[in-house]
Amino acid sequence: MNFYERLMQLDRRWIYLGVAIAVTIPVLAPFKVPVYITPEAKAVYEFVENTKPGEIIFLAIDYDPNAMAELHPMARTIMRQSFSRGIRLIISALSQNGPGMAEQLISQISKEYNKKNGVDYVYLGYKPYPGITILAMGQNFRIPFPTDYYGTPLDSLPMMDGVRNYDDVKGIISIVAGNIAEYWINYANGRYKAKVFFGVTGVMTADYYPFLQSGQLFGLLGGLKGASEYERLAKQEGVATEGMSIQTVAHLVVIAFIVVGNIGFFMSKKKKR
Amino acid sequence: MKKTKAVLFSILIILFFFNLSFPQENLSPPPPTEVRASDTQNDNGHSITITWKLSGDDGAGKKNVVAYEILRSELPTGEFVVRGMVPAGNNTYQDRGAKEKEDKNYFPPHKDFYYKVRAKTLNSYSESEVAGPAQAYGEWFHLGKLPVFVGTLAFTIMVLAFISLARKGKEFYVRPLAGIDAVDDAIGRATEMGRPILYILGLGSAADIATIASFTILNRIAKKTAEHKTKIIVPCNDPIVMSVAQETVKAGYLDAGRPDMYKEENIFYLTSMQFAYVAAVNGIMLREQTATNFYLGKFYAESLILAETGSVAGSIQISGTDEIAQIPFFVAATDFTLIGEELYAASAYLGREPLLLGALKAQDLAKAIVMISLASGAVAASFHLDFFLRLFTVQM
Amino acid sequence: MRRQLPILIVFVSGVFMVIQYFIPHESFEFIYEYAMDWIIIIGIFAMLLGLWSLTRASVSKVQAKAPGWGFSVMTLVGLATMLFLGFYKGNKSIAEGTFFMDLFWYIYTPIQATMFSLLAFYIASAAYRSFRVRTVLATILLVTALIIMLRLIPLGPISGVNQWLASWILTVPNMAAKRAIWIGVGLGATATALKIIFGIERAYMGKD
Amino acid sequence: MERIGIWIAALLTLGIFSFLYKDNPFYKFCESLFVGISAGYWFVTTFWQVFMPKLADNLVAGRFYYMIGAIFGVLMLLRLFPKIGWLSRWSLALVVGTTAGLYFTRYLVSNGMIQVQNTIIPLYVKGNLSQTIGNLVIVIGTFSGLIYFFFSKEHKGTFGGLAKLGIWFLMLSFGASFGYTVMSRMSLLIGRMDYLLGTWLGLIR
Repeated sequence: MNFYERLMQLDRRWIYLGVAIAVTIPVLAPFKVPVYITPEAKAVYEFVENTKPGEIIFLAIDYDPNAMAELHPMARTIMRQSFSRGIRLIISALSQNGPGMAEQLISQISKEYNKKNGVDYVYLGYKPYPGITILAMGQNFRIPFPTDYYGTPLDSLPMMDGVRNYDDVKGIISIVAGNIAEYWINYANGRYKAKVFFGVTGVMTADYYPFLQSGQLFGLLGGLKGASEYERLAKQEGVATEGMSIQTVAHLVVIAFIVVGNIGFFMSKKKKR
Repeated sequence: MKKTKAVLFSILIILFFFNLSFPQENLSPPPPTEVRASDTQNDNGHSITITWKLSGDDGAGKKNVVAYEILRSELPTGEFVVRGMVPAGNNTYQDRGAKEKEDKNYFPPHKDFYYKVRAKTLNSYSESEVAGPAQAYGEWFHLGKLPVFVGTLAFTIMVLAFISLARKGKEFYVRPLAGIDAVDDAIGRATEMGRPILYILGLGSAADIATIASFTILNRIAKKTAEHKTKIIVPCNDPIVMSVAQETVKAGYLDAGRPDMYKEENIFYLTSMQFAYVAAVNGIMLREQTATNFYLGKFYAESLILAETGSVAGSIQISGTDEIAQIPFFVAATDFTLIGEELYAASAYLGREPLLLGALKAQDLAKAIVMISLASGAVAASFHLDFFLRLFTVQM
Repeated sequence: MRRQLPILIVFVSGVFMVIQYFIPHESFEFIYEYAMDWIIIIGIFAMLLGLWSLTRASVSKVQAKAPGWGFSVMTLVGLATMLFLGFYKGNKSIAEGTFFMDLFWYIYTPIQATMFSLLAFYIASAAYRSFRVRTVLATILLVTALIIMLRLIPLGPISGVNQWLASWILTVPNMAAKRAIWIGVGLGATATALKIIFGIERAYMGKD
Repeated sequence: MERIGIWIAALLTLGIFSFLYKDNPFYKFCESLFVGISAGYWFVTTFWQVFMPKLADNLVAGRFYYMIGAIFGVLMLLRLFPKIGWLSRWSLALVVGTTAGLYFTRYLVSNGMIQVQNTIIPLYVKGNLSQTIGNLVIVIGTFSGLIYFFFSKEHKGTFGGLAKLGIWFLMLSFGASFGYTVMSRMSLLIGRMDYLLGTWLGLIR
């Protein structure tokens, strides 16, 4: 095997090592890169910014610890922005392994802003079959969630007085990983005409662009980049902004491996001729 | 603009309380006229729609009307209760309620209601004549969904027509699909190597259409493995899927005339949690040294973990999913991929059953209709004719 | 009885669900809501089948002293521990701060997140392995992937152009292709649903 | 407790990563523990969060319609007894039939009609060249992509040419999605590295 053929058939463990180094070094020695802000991220920010104090936004935390790295910064920034502006939140967690994680986040941030459960926010928790749950909430939140996450009947929470379904909230922001997103579009927007915004994982972003254009979706945060854009907009630079600089290095490494593979491929083909 | 709205809203709230102490002033605006109350169309029967003609001072005249309040009573002369409020400029309101009798906001159907609309300015208001009686009732057909209804009927008829043609013995041509042609080779390879075949149905439930399509493929593949006396392993991530997979594989062995070779313990449940399932399947691939891996059904992020581990193990891999986000990874990391609709077509291809091929033909016809509509619709839209667009517009 | 009745149930429930889509009346809405709940309930009962299968497979491996049977013991221990901790204090067993949740946070969550993060390595190795200028199709795949990845990298003067190109690819040709797949999947899935409802596709029912 | 927990979590994390080098007992240990714990977690949480409120509470409240669901659920369990196992097909039939009906209209509307509706766009937008080109590309791409999915006609001649164009569009889209996903996958790994280097070893902050 000559040098170029070897370039073509690197043991994949070298690639793994390259990736590991690429994400470790910048973690230990952080630096910052500029962020370009997209209009669809701005749409989410402005929706929250234009919601008046006292009004309600439905925040769906539809991901589990798997997607925490990308989506937690979004949920955190949006919650902080909402609470600091006096906006009230109804929060659900429709991903099976998400409710515990969502609960931690809620209790942490509500403490920061001294917000009360049942008055400033309501945490509904989890129900299986997200599609059906989302459909049912369009009728009445009380159908899938007779009680909140902590077992208190919704009717005895002051904030839920007169709040029945999507008609009674300004809009829905779903921070979502996986196919639950489809249900929000098909059911909450499709069947009940609710205004839906998404924060999605990077992998999903491209899939949801069409919905922006078709008017089924009103704003979109895509992956860590979307989260870092949002942190910039809300002036809460944090984890996501830092993460973006590591991304740059990691992308360079992946590109480098692709280039190496192709040089090997190209040169060994040339030699054979 | 948005600031003005905010100011108006706060004014409305103040006004609401203010009114209690100063109910009337002589500067009241002209009242809304032509108030009509009628059942809301296309609903479940717990809502009445009220429409009116704007007050003369709304957008015209003194331009001081800020909102309309909608009031309801059970008697024309009875006590009217405020049901809702809309900002000036609006001339309709849907008075909606819950369908459960226990609910506080229950809206009884088939009961007479009377409505008034109140035009409000900053410090006065005027009321319309009483409209009604109106009753709420549920409709038995949703007119806005008529295009879907037509589509449903047309598509059903097409599918049934082609199936009955197929039943009468008409044969349909289908073009070759690389992924399908590879199936036989892949099974043959496993047989030669004396190693098992791994079949993954994905993370879908037994109710997902992609999973059901995969069951049919599993059935055909199980038949072939039975003929070749090759072991097939089917780890499942949903108990119902596992039960169905057992039945399906058993049926395949029965079709091949080898029911004795069927081993239920090879079709088993692991866990319903995505990554725990993947961790275990990874282990199976490397430890059982599977020669051929099939990934057909609903797949999420795990697609690439499975495909890369399979490639480390040196297995031939055939994949297929209708989950658009995962197709790129299968395309990059497996040997053959059934893209989207091809997964649904695969069962017909593998079985060569005339009935299923007939349905495939119906799909193609529907596709042709869609394409013609697309092309002519786009041309029509270029000339600002929205006729085609309306054909496909569904009101929910 | 064994074959016909299930096919009839499929037909009736399938046709009902299609019809109810067009009927807003509440009497249909009620049945629809009940049907949805029944399906959830069936799913809950079926969980026992899953646990049974997992337990039986692990126990028989241990009994047979099959290779790696010790690992099956670990599975059983993990399962039994969670079941015990999840029930012994009634519905308070799974509140935050219980040992049950500790196991979730310190065992389940880290393994889960790590399994998921393996994708970072795999996406790099898959890209290295398959993105070669071998054929026209592979080249298209490679070039678009590169353009999209480069959007995160400061490229100086061409950064703006690349950013624009990346978002054009994502919103225009990418969308066109996805629509084609969506429509195809739509037709394939509806046709399959019809075949299920009419009992033409019934491999999932098994045979006697 | 927390310190011990973090140590366990970190060791398990390393155990899973060790699989990248090769399959080994450490990974096998993590894997088998993970399967057991996750199956137990799933059963327990579904029991408390779904079974109790959905079935038990409703039955206690006298809503006996829920009994029908329970009966079908019990039928499902009869699979465990080979002689009467066929009864479980009734439950299966209910699940499959109901969702097939539900998905039928869902796919028809969301994947069919709405996508078609969105693709009926003017091919010529006056005074807006970029939108004109964009719309043209979308219509052509969708059209040729659909041609690729034709099963009952051979890909030959003009038809074959269009099908080829269609598969080019598909590949372009796959490449784009792949490239776009790299970032989210890297951030998952960054999250784990943060845990190992930060939470566990305390090397950062």
